[in-house]
Amino acid sequence: MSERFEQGVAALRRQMDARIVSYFSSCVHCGLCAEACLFYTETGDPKYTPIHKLEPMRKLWRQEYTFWGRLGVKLGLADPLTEQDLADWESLVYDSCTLCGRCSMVCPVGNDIAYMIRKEREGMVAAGYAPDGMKEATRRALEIGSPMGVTLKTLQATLKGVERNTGLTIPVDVQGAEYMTLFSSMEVVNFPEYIESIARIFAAAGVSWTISSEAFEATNSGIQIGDSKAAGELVGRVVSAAEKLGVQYVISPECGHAFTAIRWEGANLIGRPLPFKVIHILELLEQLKEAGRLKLEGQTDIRLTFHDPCQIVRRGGVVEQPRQLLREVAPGFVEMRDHGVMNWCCGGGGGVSANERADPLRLQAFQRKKKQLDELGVETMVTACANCRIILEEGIEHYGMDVQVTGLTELLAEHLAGSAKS
Amino acid sequence: MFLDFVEGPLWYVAAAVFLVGVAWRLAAIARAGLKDDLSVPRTPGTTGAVATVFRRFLPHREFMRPAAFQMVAGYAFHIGLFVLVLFAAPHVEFIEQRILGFGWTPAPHWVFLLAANFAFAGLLLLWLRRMLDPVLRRISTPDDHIGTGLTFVVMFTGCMALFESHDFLRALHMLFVDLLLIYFPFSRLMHAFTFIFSRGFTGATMARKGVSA
Amino acid sequence: MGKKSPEDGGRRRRMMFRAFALMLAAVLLLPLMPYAVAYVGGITNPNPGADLWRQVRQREAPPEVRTQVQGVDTGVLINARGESWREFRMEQLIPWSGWFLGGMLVAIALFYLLRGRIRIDNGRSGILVQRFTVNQRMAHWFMAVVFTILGLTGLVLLYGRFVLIPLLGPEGFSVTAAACKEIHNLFGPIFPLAVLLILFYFARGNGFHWVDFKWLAKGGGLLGGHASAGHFNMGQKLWFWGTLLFGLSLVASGFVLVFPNFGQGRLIMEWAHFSHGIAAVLFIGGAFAHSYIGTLGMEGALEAMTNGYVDANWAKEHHDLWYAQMEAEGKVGVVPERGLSESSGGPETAGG
Amino acid sequence: MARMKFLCDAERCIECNGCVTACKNEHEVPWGVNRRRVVTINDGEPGERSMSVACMHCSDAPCAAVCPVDCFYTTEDGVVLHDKDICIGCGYCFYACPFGAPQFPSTGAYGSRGAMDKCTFCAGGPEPDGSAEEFKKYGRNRLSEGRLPLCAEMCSTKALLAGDGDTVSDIFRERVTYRGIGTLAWGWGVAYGKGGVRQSAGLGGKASSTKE
Repeated sequence: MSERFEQGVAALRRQMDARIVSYFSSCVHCGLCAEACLFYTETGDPKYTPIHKLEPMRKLWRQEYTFWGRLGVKLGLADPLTEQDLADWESLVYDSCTLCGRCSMVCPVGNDIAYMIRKEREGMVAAGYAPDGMKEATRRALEIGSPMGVTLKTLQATLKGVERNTGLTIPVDVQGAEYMTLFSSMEVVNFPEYIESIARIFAAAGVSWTISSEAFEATNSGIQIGDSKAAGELVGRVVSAAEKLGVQYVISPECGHAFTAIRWEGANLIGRPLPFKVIHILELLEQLKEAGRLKLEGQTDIRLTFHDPCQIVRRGGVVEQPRQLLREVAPGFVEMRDHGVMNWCCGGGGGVSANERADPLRLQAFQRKKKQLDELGVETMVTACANCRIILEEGIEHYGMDVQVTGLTELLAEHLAGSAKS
Repeated sequence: MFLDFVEGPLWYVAAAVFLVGVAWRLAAIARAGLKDDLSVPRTPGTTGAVATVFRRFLPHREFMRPAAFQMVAGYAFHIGLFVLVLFAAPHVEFIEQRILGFGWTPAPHWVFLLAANFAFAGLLLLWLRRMLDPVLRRISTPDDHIGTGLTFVVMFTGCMALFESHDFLRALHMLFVDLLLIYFPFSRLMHAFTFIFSRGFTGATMARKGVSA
Repeated sequence: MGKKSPEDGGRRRRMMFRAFALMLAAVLLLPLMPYAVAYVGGITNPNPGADLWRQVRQREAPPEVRTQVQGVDTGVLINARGESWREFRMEQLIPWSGWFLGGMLVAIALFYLLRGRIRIDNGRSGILVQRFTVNQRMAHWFMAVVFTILGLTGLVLLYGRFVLIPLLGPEGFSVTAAACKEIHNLFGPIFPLAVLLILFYFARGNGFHWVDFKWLAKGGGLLGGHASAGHFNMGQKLWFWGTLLFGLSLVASGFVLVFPNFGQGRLIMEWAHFSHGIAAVLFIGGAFAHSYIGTLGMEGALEAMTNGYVDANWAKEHHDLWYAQMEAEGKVGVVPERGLSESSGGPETAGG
Repeated sequence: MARMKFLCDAERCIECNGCVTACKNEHEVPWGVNRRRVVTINDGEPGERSMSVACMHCSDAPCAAVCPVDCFYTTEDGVVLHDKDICIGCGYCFYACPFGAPQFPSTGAYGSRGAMDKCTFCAGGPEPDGSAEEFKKYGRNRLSEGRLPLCAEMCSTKALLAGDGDTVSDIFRERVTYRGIGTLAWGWGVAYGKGGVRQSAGLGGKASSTKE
């Protein structure tokens, strides 16, 4: 037994809290979670049943928390958790789970399966069984500051472009600003429109905000790969930057897991309450609109739908805000059949997008979103997560569909009252 | 004397194993501990926990169709079993005389029949699906089959003893009841108790996030 | 009271009594002769109760009677049909059904000896075609389990007196029979659900076509050359419709018998018993043949009902028209749902 | 050997139900069970007849023939009895019996049929004669005490006769002989009637109408 494996088992054992023990005690193997998982519904392969992905962790639970398991392993009747199990399950745990949590919504005994997989990954990564793509991303995040390798320089270059396009000054390292914003690397690299949009909106709404040059990265690879230490380190950077600038709020951008990472796991990862409030950009925009500070004008008459980013909506609790904002500017807004907290994942969350070997499976799973879109027949899809957006665009291209994807914040910025662009 | 044994010593042993075992399993959950959630909640977790314990009795509207079979068969079985266990006349009598010292009105004959039929049909369908559906075949463990089988045998022998004229049949039923009680704490049957915790934990977490789970 | 006297002694005494009574009656009636003579053309001194008692004894239309005792059929003085029911059960149903079921088993055994197991002539191709969905298989096995439970318990009640009492003794058999009766009564009401599920999941494809009669003419391939068949052949179709027919008659008669507390009289119960017994025996006999051909009798047939897939060569040989259709629809060789075999093995590596 | 038989003289029975009451009281039969009943034919019409019916203790008992668990047996005295410990309450004896004698108490826990109950000719069951257990299951065992069934003993008109078939038939035969034709007192029709015997007896029918 390798030392790495021992570490993995130890890490896995540390995850066994009351929740997980009760979850495993309750599971009756009814198989309903399979029907909730897009990797199962789109492949028909029973190995993608969510609870089956937890087999290594279940084995450990069995041999430590159940009578028969203990006895069986001691007598050599039951097979204990082995390194081979971890090796066998690596692809199931990382390639075929986006931590979207749809299974957690349907479990009749109430098991939070996504939570369990998130915890199982702690053991997997400690034992060294994680996809190279995600390991690399985590390494880059720790060493460079961003999973995509975006450095301050890259940001500055992007910000320059943003300033040029908007004619606004982007506040960086402003002491005492009310809000500190974070971005996901993808926004910096692929969707600077987002940065332009919030700059315009904040300028129009008179929001006091800033970017920290020390911590501008919102994403947290540690969360995805399941490495609490790394995740804590990444959250810690944001916390210290925010403390330095003395901000009241930290804005989580249009990125799914980034919101979960700081809003719901952040305090737990650093072991103390956050010295600021975390607010999602959509929550903030909705508040601004309600307060009358965000004035919108004009409406788009195209039929469009909203793709719920799992980590923001189902796992983040920002359910109604995007819908209220959308209705302001798009009377043609229609919902997909399963939406809100029961939406279907794009297929690229939970680190799957950073895991190249999962691409074919992910594209297969995308058929679920394709069916939903075909059913509605819309040509525009709004979302609020840069990762979702990339995955959706890839899927749309792969299946040769004619659908445009746009960010919600951008859409709102286009309808900003007196906006130069509209 | 077979009856005396299964209703006497073995019954006390079984009941003790059941009680101690269930307590031990619940204690294991408590012992595993739970760290305080330091994040700022949107809505209180406690009310969410209670709400989810009840809300999960029905699937989400969007999930009604995929869950239709499990819901129909599952409820047929569970409600039927509930009525059988608590309201069958001999059970009420047993509870009154051997356990609580007081009883209640047993279910009338037709309710009993209906409950038994629902329970048998539901359990059989659920078990068959476990043996035939690829997903369930993949995730099922021996425990699932033993637990289901034992429950089936207990129900079956219970019905065999319905005529109430042969002590042997009553003893046979009691024997399997004792076995089931002894097996219970070490098996999936624990979900009868732990589902409250599972739903509660998930409900609390999700309520903190502002999502009704 | 006295000891049992020999049979002929009783008869002799009875005859003596009759003779004596006759003589006595003659002597006593003699004084009445004048009256009889006086009423020539009228009736000859009848017992006025005679008509009444004749009527009571009549099997067709017993007179209406009244009683203070409330209950089922308390107003029937003579249960005229009881005797014919007894004859049916004891002298027809039990012996004839015994011959029939035993004969079925013998016929199946002979068939096996003569024909042997029907093999897949061209061997297995390794290519699979889905034959039955999960729901169809569930409906089938649900019916199978309920049918077996009801059939076994029913047969115990039918033949137990002759077969099991010698083995178990009266007390032992009483325990068995009591248990069987309760199980039979309890599972009875589940049977309609099984029939409904069968109807719902198997009705499609069970309509009759011309090809089915050709199949029948060729004895399903036993008599002459290959017999074409669609998804179901004539034998299966007849079995399906037989299941419905027998099933419904069993359900209807069973409900009459299982709930004696709705005040239905013996007449209805006896009729229900006729149809219940006949349908059950025919159904069970059919089930013997069905189970044989589905398991031991034919290679490659059982898996259609266990994992839902059959070998392409099996399909070609037994259901060629269906196979051709599946082929045309591109449904042959579709990789089956994985995980058919193992329940807890390690997973195959994920795609990519 | 004696064969115990009941015989009810319909010409004497006055439908007082005394036999039914006596039986219920003597054997403490459960509610809903009537081992004996009195039926009346043509109730309220001229020619009405009543008779008391219970198990007739057939020589070739159909109930015993059809019983799936073979729980019936005939005693030395020709009384048809059954073993309630073996009976499964299937009801087949009730289908086969010409007289509707078998009764099924719905006192089981589920209101379903319990073990069959019927007239024992006051001869108890397979348990030891006169034991408490026998009484509980089958009622009083009078025969073992040398007494005849209470219903017959209580019959006020002595319509219901019980005892050795030979003796009973003797008594009946004697009655028939003395009674002459039916209920008609000797010579009634001649003395008061015009339309003949049947009409004067209040019996309509073909014979009298042709006479008219």
